[in-house]
Amino acid sequence: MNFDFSDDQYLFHDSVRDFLGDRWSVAKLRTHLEGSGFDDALWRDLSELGLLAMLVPEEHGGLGLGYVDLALVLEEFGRHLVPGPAVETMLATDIIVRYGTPEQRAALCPAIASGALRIAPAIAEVEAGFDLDQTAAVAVSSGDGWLLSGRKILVPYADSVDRLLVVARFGEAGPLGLVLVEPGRAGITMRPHSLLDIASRAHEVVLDGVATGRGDVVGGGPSPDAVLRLADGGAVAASAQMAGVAGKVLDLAVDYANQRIQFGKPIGSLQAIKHRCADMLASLETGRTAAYYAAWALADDPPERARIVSMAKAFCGDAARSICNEGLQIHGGIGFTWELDIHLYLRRAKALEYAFGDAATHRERVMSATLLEMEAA
Amino acid sequence: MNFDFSDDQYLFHDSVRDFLGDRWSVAKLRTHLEGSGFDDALWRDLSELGLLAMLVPEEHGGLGLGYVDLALVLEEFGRHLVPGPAVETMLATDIIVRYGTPEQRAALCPAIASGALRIAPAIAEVEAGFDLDQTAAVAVSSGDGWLLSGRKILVPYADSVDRLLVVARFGEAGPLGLVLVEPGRAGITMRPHSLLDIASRAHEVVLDGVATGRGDVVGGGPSPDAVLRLADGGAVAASAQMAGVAGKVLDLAVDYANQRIQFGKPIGSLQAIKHRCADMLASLETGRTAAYYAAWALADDPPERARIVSMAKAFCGDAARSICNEGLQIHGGIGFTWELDIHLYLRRAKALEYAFGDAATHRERVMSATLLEMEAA
Amino acid sequence: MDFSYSPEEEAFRSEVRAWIAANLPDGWGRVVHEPEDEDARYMFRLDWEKKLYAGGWAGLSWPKEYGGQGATLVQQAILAEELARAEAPEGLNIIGRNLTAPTLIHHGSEAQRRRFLPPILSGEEVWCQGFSEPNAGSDLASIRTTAIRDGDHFVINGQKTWTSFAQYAQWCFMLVRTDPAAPKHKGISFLLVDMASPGITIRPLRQISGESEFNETFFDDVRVPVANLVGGLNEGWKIAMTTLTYERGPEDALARQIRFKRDLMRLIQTARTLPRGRGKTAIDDPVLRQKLASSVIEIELMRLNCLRSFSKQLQGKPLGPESSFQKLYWSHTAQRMYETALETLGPTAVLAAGDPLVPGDGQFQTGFLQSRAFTIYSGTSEIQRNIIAERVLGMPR
Amino acid sequence: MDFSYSPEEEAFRSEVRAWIAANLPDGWGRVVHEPEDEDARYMFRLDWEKKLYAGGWAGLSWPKEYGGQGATLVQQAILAEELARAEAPEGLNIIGRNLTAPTLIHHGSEAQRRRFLPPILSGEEVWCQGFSEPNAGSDLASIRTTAIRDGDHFVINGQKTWTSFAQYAQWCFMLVRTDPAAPKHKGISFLLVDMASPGITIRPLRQISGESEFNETFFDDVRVPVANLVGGLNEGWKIAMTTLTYERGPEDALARQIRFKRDLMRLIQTARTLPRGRGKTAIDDPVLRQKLASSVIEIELMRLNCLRSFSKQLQGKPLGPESSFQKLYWSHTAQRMYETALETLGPTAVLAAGDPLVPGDGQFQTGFLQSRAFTIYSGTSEIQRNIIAERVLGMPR
Repeated sequence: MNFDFSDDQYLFHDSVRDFLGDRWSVAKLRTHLEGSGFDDALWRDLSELGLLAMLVPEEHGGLGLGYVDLALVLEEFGRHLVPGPAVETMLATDIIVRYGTPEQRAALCPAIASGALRIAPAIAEVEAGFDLDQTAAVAVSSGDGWLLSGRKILVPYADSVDRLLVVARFGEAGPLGLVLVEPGRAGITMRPHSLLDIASRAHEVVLDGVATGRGDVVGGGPSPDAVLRLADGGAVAASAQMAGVAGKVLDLAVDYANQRIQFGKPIGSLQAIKHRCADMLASLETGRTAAYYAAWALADDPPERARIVSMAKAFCGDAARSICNEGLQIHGGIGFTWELDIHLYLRRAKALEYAFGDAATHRERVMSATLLEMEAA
Repeated sequence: MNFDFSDDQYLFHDSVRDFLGDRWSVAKLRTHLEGSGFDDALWRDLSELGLLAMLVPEEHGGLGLGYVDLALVLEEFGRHLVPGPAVETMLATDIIVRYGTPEQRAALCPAIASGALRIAPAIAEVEAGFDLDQTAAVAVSSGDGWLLSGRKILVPYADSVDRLLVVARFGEAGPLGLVLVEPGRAGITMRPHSLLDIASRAHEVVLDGVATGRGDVVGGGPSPDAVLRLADGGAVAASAQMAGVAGKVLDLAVDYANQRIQFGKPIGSLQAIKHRCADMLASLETGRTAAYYAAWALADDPPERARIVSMAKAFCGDAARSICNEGLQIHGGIGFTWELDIHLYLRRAKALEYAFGDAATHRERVMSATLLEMEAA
Repeated sequence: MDFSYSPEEEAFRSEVRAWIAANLPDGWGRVVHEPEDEDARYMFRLDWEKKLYAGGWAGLSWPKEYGGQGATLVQQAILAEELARAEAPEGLNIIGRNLTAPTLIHHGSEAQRRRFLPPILSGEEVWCQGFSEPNAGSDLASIRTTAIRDGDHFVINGQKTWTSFAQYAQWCFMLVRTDPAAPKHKGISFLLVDMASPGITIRPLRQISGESEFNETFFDDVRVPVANLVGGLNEGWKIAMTTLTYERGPEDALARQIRFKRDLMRLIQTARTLPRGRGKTAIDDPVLRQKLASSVIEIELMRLNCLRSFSKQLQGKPLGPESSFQKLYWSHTAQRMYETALETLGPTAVLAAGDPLVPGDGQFQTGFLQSRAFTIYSGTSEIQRNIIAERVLGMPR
Repeated sequence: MDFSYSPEEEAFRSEVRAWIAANLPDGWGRVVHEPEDEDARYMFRLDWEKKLYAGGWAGLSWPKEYGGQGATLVQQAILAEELARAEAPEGLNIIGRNLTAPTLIHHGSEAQRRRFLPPILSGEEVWCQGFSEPNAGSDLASIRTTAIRDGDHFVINGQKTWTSFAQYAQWCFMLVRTDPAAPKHKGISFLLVDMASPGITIRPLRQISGESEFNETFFDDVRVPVANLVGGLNEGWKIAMTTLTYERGPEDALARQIRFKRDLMRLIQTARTLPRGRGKTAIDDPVLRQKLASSVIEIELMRLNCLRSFSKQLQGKPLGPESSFQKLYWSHTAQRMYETALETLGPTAVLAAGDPLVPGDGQFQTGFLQSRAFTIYSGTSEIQRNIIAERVLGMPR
């Protein structure tokens, strides 16, 4: 029983933090408000630092680490507004490592570890709300393989990745599974979304009878467990990033409040400001607790994984929302100017809040899981 | 278009306020924590002041007034924690005046106006939640009349009133209606509840085949509109009383904060306290707006009555809850002592919050009504 | 208490409705919309304002001697309701109508009123507000922009910020320090400044919503005739309080309420059609219905709070510090509504204007971003709470 | 990071579970309950505490030289979990175990530790806390109770309030003013007082829940040996900060978490059976489910916040001002839960203990009333926020 990170994990976190502090900045991110949004140099740097190899097994040239090792890194990504598709590639890596065939692992893992392969999950559909069971994309059996059709939205950096990891149903009312396809394969068209998070990119991707073979399907066939894990991984990654965004916003707010003079004293000495910051800290720290615990649940995979993951996504979503809103408020007038970075954090937090299910959806999942656990006890 | 009370209404309000200030007190209320809870002297005084005659038509010896005239009085009742069954008798009066047969009006109204007849509605049932449609009490046709059976809870002051106004279904799946019966009639048993609001009284009342005639039934037969109006009247009376309770609690909190010295100054000078009081004022004033508007809606009976009434019950319920909680918090340690009156306000507000439907129930009703209005537009 | 309208008022409503129907651009709201470009949009709004003036609807309840129509406040409210019902364009000269005018009516000289009020109504002169400075936001009384007397002129030097619509304005009312030696509230004066004066530089401030209605405005030896002083020398603070009371008051709130309610109704309409799988739409979700209902309640009560305040004013009771409660209430109410709007959109909450899949053309996302400023401008919520606690509840400083 | 248990720990768990099963009163929770009468209830709890001691479970993780068992914090947590699972009675000597003991371990002399710690564990000596005074609540450093040196005694005069369990306590630790001339934080000392000393008068304070665990305690020429001074003369404030840190810390929070979680699980069980008409029960209501889920999440995270803090302590990092965030968090979390409990009960929310129709014997109403004090005692939320802002976030006073 130990709820702390190891010395190695802290050391790794320090190196990531220092590295991002040196090599990445919101000013650089602002150069990507137009265009593909993909930063080649950052990708190369992340790859050299070994981040993309973290979840790859050692036998395939990776570090053989897990979600607990990733938690602090993801939080740091949130703090620094690191753009995709790094996190997305990590989510896909975890799935390929756990559910891929030996051939798939051997073919894909070394390329992921070296930074040569970028992957984006394609999950959401406009008609389905946040309910994966409502997935309409379908892989229809055809000869030795499947013809894949459907319309996915919010596919991150779809024009900058090498593979899409598509959630689809196998047969009209069949089980869910995951298919890996190159974005350029025949039958795939895409268009960029206009996004609230202006420093991110995502696309609407239409798949129209895309020919896929057994080798394209993760694990060689339907894999509903892999789909659930992909969604849970996304929820945990979003939670940890939200904790990072919120932590940064609290720091910005405290710094600003401590130096902004009104009425002859720093506004940080006024209870209206300082008490709010204290409440922000309490929800931030509890959010971090939730995100770390959920990372452990993904790594250890206990029977309560779904409940633990949803606890984090619901709590961190609410916490990040209120911390970003309050952080902007504490900045007063300059808080709502384009020049100040705070709106970029607010936008990112909002994107993460609605990614992989909103707080209400996850609260309902916590309730269902709790009732099942009570019945089982 | 005028959203204000008339000079007469303000004058009447002043006299009620002065009267209650002189003749009633929380100290007197505390003498009723045991026993029947009924205060003879107060009842006589209220009756002499003409309050029980307000809703009685002039032709029956009353003042012929309506809910708008009542709004400020009900608010004052909340401020002074006036105990039942005065408000309950007023709610019943409105129903008898509007839906009673001429014989019923002639028989009951003069007695009500003179203070000789006390009435308590019997509405709630333990299995029904807050849904009137789930009423199980039933009047089964028998000869010229009906046999009335059912189990009612939370019947206010059932052992101190002269009539119960019972909501029942006419026939197993029939329409709802209202029956007036003496609490002593054969087949009626009751027991006092143990209540969170220790300064109030209510009973569980069991009706077992109580023989009733056409003259006992309000309007002589089923009257679903009367039942709805009774519930709406109760919701408005509760809203106005909650505004009164909350207003008093805010006054107590501000007074205490202004005189309590900590750290060498009144705690009312600290933003943690004063900003909270400002928020309390904003929700109090909006709650009063809502309650007054709802009183008008009961008086004028526009097509949107249900929505307007439910807006008030939902908003005032939330406002009173938070104002009472915050008011207690501002009092610090003495706030949670039995000796201080504030818990009596908290308890009353809680009783009113859950009377005639809680906030969630009324929000749902607002939503349904809004959608219907949109379809009609 | 009476929320019904007289036959005369209903007749007036018919007249208004007919005029609007005849004068809105053909195809308004279906094929004709506000221009995308921000400058063009504001000029479009100004044109509409001028059209309203030409139709005799501007300053409906203002005194006739200043260009008004001498109508009742109820007629004024009916006009507002009908414009809202038709989803007519907004105006541009909001500051002139809502702030300059009542300030001059209370504190201006007769000459100032006659000179400045009519062109506000006609749309010939748009106004902007020069109060805040970079180091004087919540602490407004610490402004440093100076005005030094030189013959029959004041000479202004300094910087203002958050000067809304400065780029479209012909005139600016502003607070300047005229006695640096006096205690900070006592050395301030209230001046009317021609924006065409030499020495004024404007730099737009882009907001998080992408719009730029606010500006930084620099004053470099700007000369203003002494006749443009409102009230007495060094009496500007008291006058500013009047301006702020109107900025935060029920008239401003009611105009906003109409826009918020329009957005809320569009949101509910959107929720009725937004798919959520299994043949259900967003409006079928009981959890979401609770939040939408809260907004229905809160936005409707915003209107009624305004009416309650108007009724008091009609009885001759002046608008006082309690207007701060209106501002506090509506700003948080609106923020909650736009958060609920995003929750209603579900996965598509993260899209933005321009995406074919974003419900309501991205207006809810824009509204959300704009709403973050509601609790900051016109006095932050923290300032409103101070005012309410100290001046309404009598709590100590 | 590892939330699993070793085989040794699982074996320990079995041992604990067996002992509890064998030692709980026969029929506990079914036919045997805590006495209704408050005095009898506390004596019943003290008996249970003594039984735990006799079984070798008291002070499990304390050093052996002070009567402890030298077990690990994990074993301590397993014991707590198993007691919770069995819904075993609570103890009475909470202040002795959670506050007196760590304060003496940090600041007491070796003689004080050997004298006072063992009888805390054995339940022979129950403790109460004499900090607050009528005019020194949030502003604790302004206490006025004096202790004046007279030979080898201090003579105490003054009044304390909120002295929990004073009526059952053999000993009291208290703050007294020993140098009235010094600045207020500098003239305070920390004394251990025998409650049997002549001159002590206790008046119970009834709370809104009807219970009277708190008291006003009056000291009239009460003589205390100088040997009962903890730490140096006039160094009491620093010592009190240690006490408060433990009062607000994770150990206290974890014990509370177990009770809150028990109540929450009972609430959810209640919701599964509570009729809401049309064959549905409360748990079928999606709106209520959201609120219950929020409490499930918040209460579970309360436990994990504690574990995170324990893990830091295990690495030798001291418990600091961040314990204020635990107190702030749990108190509001619990208040929300009991509000949700009343919402769950629907119309029967307004009933109370003793009514045959009240679900859960009225425990939710009692819990609601008790919860109103959570954000006040052990330092109000306002005080915790000051501490967090100033001492954790480094914001200015």
